Amino acid sequence: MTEEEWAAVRLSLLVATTATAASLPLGIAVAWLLARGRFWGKSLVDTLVHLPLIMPPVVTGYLLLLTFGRRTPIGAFLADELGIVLSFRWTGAALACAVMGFPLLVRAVRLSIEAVDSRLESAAGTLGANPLWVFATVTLPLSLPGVIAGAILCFAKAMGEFGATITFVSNIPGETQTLPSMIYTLTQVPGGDAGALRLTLISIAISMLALLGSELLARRIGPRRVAT
Amino acid sequence: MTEEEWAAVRLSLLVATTATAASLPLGIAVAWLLARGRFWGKSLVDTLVHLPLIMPPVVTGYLLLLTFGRRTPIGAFLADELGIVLSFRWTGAALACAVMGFPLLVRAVRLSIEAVDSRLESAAGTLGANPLWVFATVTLPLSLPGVIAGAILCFAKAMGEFGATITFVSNIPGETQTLPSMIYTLTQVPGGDAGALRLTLISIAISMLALLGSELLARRIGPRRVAT
Amino acid sequence: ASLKNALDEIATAWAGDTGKPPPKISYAASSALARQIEQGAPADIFLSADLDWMDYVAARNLIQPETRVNLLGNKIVLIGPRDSKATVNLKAGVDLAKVLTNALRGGRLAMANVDAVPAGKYGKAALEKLGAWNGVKDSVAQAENVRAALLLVARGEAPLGIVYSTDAATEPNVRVVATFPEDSHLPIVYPVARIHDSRSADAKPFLDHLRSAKARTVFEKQGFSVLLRSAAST
Amino acid sequence: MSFGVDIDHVREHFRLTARFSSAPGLTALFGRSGSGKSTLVDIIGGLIRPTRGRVAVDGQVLVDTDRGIFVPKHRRRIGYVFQDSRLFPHLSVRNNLLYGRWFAQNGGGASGDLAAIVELLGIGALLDRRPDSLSGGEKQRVAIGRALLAHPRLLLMDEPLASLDEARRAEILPYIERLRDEAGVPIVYVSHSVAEVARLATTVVVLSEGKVTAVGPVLDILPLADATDGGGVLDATVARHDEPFHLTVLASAAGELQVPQLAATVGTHVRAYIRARDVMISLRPPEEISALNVLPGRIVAIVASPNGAQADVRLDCNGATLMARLTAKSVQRLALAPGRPVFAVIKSVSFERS
Amino acid sequence: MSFGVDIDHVREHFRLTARFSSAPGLTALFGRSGSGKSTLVDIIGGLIRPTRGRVAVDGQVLVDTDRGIFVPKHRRRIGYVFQDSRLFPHLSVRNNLLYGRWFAQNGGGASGDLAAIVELLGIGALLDRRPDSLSGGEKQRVAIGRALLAHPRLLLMDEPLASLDEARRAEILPYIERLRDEAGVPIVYVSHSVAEVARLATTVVVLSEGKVTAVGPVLDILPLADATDGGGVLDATVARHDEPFHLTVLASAAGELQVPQLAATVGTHVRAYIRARDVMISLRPPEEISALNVLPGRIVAIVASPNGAQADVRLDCNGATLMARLTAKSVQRLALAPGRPVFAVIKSVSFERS
Ligand SMILES: Nc1ncnc2c1ncn2[C@@H]1O[C@H](COP(=O)(O)OP(=O)(O)OP(=O)(O)O)[C@@H](O)[C@H]1O
Ligand SMILES: Nc1ncnc2c1ncn2[C@@H]1O[C@H](COP(=O)(O)OP(=O)(O)OP(=O)(O)O)[C@@H](O)[C@H]1O
Ligand SMILES: [Mg+2]
Ligand SMILES: [Mg+2]
Repeated sequence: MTEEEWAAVRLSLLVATTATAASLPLGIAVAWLLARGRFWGKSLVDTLVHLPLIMPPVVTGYLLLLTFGRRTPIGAFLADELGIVLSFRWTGAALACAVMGFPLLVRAVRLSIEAVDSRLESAAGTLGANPLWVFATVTLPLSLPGVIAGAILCFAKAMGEFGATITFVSNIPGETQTLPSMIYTLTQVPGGDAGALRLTLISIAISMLALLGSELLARRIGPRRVAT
Repeated sequence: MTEEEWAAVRLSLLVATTATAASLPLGIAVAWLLARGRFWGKSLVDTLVHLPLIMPPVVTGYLLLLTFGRRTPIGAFLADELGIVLSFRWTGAALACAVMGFPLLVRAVRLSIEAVDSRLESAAGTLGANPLWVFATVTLPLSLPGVIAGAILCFAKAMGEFGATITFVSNIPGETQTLPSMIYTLTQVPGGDAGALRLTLISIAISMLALLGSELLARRIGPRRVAT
Repeated sequence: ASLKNALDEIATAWAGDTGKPPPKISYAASSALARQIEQGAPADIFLSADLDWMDYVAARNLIQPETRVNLLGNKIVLIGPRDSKATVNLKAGVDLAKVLTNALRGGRLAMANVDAVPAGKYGKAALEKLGAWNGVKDSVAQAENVRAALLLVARGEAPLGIVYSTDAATEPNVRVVATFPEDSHLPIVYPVARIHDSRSADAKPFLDHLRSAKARTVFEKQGFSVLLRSAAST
Repeated sequence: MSFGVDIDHVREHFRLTARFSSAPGLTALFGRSGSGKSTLVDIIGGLIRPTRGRVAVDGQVLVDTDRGIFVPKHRRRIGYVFQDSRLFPHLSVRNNLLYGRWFAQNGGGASGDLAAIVELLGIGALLDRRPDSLSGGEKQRVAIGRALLAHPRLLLMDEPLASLDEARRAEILPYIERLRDEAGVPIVYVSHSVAEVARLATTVVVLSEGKVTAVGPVLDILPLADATDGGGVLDATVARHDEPFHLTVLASAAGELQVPQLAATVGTHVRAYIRARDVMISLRPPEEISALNVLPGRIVAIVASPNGAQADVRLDCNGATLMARLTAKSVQRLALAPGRPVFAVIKSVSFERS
Repeated sequence: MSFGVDIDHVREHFRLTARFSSAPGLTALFGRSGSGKSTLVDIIGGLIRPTRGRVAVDGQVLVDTDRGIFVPKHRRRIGYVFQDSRLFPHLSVRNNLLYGRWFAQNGGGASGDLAAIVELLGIGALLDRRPDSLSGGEKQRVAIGRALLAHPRLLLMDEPLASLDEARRAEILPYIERLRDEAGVPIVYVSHSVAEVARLATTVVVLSEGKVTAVGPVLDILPLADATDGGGVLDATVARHDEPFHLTVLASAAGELQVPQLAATVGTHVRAYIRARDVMISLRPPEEISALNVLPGRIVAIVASPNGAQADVRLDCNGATLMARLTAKSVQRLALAPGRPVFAVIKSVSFERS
């Protein structure tokens, strides 16, 4: 591998991991809201979450650019007040991947939360746990299969995402050129196919490792889930 | 809306519905295999299923072309023996969307199948149902939330997919120009933003309707799932 | 992105010669790049694959107009799969639409997107000029980009396609059936300009270097023609 | 420690109307399957919000729909043994047992500590196991332990001993008695076993199709509670122990009773449940018979069973009520009639406290 | 209809070794919580594949690890009432009940049809409901119905009546007896209730910590099965009915017994379970006492309880064995000793068949 390819691999790993880790808490919270909440506008939230799936990635990337670009109020606020610069940084790539993976994450977690036996939650309540504790000690642990599935989907998506990323933060080697951007670029270049293939295989290998890890994890916690 | 836009909307609906409907049976079968099967090479199947997520869509489209193109053995067989022509047809677009949505479908269904209480399955067995019947009368109905979630994810993905589609079957108005292809094209043209936005909103509206429908469906079957 | 091979080589050589860090080159669709520049991308130089998106940024005062030049030129060609027997004479006068339709034998004419992608736009203009567009437009399969169109022909999906000669030259599975006359479409040019907010001191030297003889050899090796003549904005 | 319920709860197929108050101690809910016992317990526990009404325990209002009061379940400090055990499948038995402890305000409390409860329930070997690998009775015992270890101020037990063997029940029952008497924890107890209810209950509430059909002290209610096995309850105190024979002599209004030895010290107040079917009636004191207890009394009433095959004879033994279930043939043969003086003959071993 | 089990099953924390054969009829599994009853039933039902061994029912080999035979559960034609009810949550009660029918080869069979079962179990009002809206006992009844309606050739019942009230049990028990006797369905029955086992069982298998500690006909085993309530079982035939008093007179080896009226016709073979604690011993026939049954016999053995408080007196009443549980005091007072002729006094109402 060339130095540039290595950089892309490292960057993709960083971006995918960050995107997955960063979207997990919010994803779990939103999944819980959608699974258990009864509030006005729930369908709207639901649609909003699914948007990145429904819209062509380019549109998502474009909207991200319009929302978080450094000239926008939000982008300026993040940059000036919190020191978080997103545009044309790997952080922006992570944001794009997180957004693209979000619907997958939320759906998986939500599905698992909905499958949790609410009788166990009330049992925890009778033992003195307030709703937050019930969530942390019963609902969430019992939804772990969904959290794992959601995380792996999000990670895989982040490993393959480029449409929104390239539109939002461009394709700058070492900074925002992730594996898929690089693969895409190579497919656009005469004679780039071999390189694209090699990088695709690398990307698949990484994701396969992540998948294997998640399967092992799921197997370890698996049999504990049936309510008794 | 122009006639061309209408055509794209109709086509997208057709493609997304076909893709979802066609991939459901296989998706459920694969999900069941992954959830309950113990066989050599399971991780491989798992990775294979996730591939369309991991690879940039262009690569997926490229591979589809290499596999189902009319000069390939499979493509020739499908065309000559079964009369199914994929290249430059909406059927090819549906195939591309189905492939792209497949990992999402499988994960959701698998998650739900894994959550089914196996004690109920053995109870069905004692009552005389063979494994296939157990699956059809107990496992599958109890996994319906996952099937619904998977179908809606697949549908939403199909409504937004264009990378693999355009690579595989190009962008022929009335035949393979789906909404996202059209939106994408508009974003590539200076001044096309307004049109892109309008079409995006239409696409979102359609998906929102589908989402609402799925939520209603899920609510109807929802409370029946807890094992007692 | 069709410029990647050439630009990478030039950049590396330039960095080697000058001892400066190699410039970071972001390859993406001209449309995406233009929008990113609009949103304050920290770029110094914009090399566009067509005039429209360069005009787009120029109209928004995002470039330094005096630095804009049409750097490169290219040609579009009609191609077929390697084993194609098609012969087409691209000349005005003959009923080109009929010739093409015959050559397609019910297949598709692969082109890059005719509204958005430069190669597609040039191809469409050329076919219009040659009086064939209306006859063949229903047979056109518009690919996302010129590489995808090339792929469709290379895989035998489409019996004919229109791509850049630079692309056709590198794909062994296609054969150039005919080259479009230069006057059948607007000149195919790749304009380059320095971004208005550019800060890097290296931008100017690199921009100059792109126009050097050394760079010229590299571009020409990849099949581009180099248009040294600097042009004012159209 | 008293207990007041006045609620209405309407469900699609079922309506529960319950209004009663009960004395400190253990309130037993008694009734056939589907009569609304679990629903009532769920309302007291805060798992169900009643359509209308008021629940107060120990002076504290838990629910009052009129005043908009609803104390959420996690603030009620209850320990609930569910009819289905509801163990947390992702936690080990030990962590299931300790779950309530995280939230209990006082570290050590009324219900003793882990070791004692584990010992009582015989679940020491299970501590590191997962609930899904337990047998039915083992799950039940862990569920009991979990509720007890939450140091509840109110204990709700819905058929807690249903799937346990006799020997295990005999070990757990005294513990529940101690909770009731020594720790003074109010307990709501659902059971289909008359013996259990008679032994434990202070107040009995009889439910039938969602309505309270009888409520009151166990001594008054129990003969009514279950037509298939009426009985009487005698309040008594421990008079002395007959060590050589492992007997305890109880003094009651009806006279002295010899029962299998009790652990209680002399003077302790105890309660003897005497099932109607265990009581024989003799016209004169029997001789040379193994039964040790012969109580003189007078017939108050004779209630024939619906088909006339049997009769429940209500005796007044010096103010205490005893029930004897006889065949109609015996009633006729002995010419029993209200007012007639007779002797109740009861075997010592037939006392539930064996 | 006979039944042979010879298996070893090893689990992480538990090892089950069972080897027994049982007569046609109902085989009761008896043992404390965690002793392996459900595990054994699961093995017979094909839910667990034993580590080693052989199970044969009615001549058909269901499992034989040596010969590699394992009939899958759906081919065993069983009806299994699980300890947890395991109703299908997505199906209505009706469809739960009918589930097994889809697969039963014969449309109408041994277990009668839906209407009769629904009537028996009192679940008519529940047919269109979902299982999750049923009470504990209602679920249990539906689970029983589902198993019966599968027209099983082998019925497995794991504590089927545990959460039912006495009245409901009294309705269901005769039905199980009919299945056993008339339809000849072999039944494996787990219960903690001695009374149920005594009434139903042909063969009793006592399990303790994964081992079979006793096995044999109910008449031999039951006094051993549960130390807290031994008893005897008398085989008898219906001699005549005493219609006016709603009594039935049974003829047994031990003599005539008057019991509450039975539905059985004269000549029918029945079984009377007499709990040790319900038997009094008298040195001469008592007079003017309500108890109707006085059986002469001879003391065979007197077994003191471990602490010496009580004694189980084994009587030979003309070949039949009766047990009487007395206090040590009574034994001494009456100077009871093996060989001594005595009279067993038993109330008619104490018979379980009431
Ligand atoms: N799935 C399992 N995995 C591991 N051990 C188990 C499993 N199920 C039961 N056991 C253990 O096997 C032993 C026997 O369990 P089993 O369920 O057969 O008991 P049981 O006699 O039915 O008891 P109960 O009367 O409490 O239902 C118990 O010690 C139990 O802990
Ligand atoms: N979740 C529910 N939704 C609707 N109806 C219910 C629900 N739970 C119970 N019921 C109905 O309410 C009535 C009372 O149920 P409940 O569980 O209180 O009975 P129970 O007295 O506890 O009976 P059991 O002794 O069988 O447990 C029953 O008719 C039952 O069918
Ligand atoms: Mg209940
Ligand atoms: Mg069991």
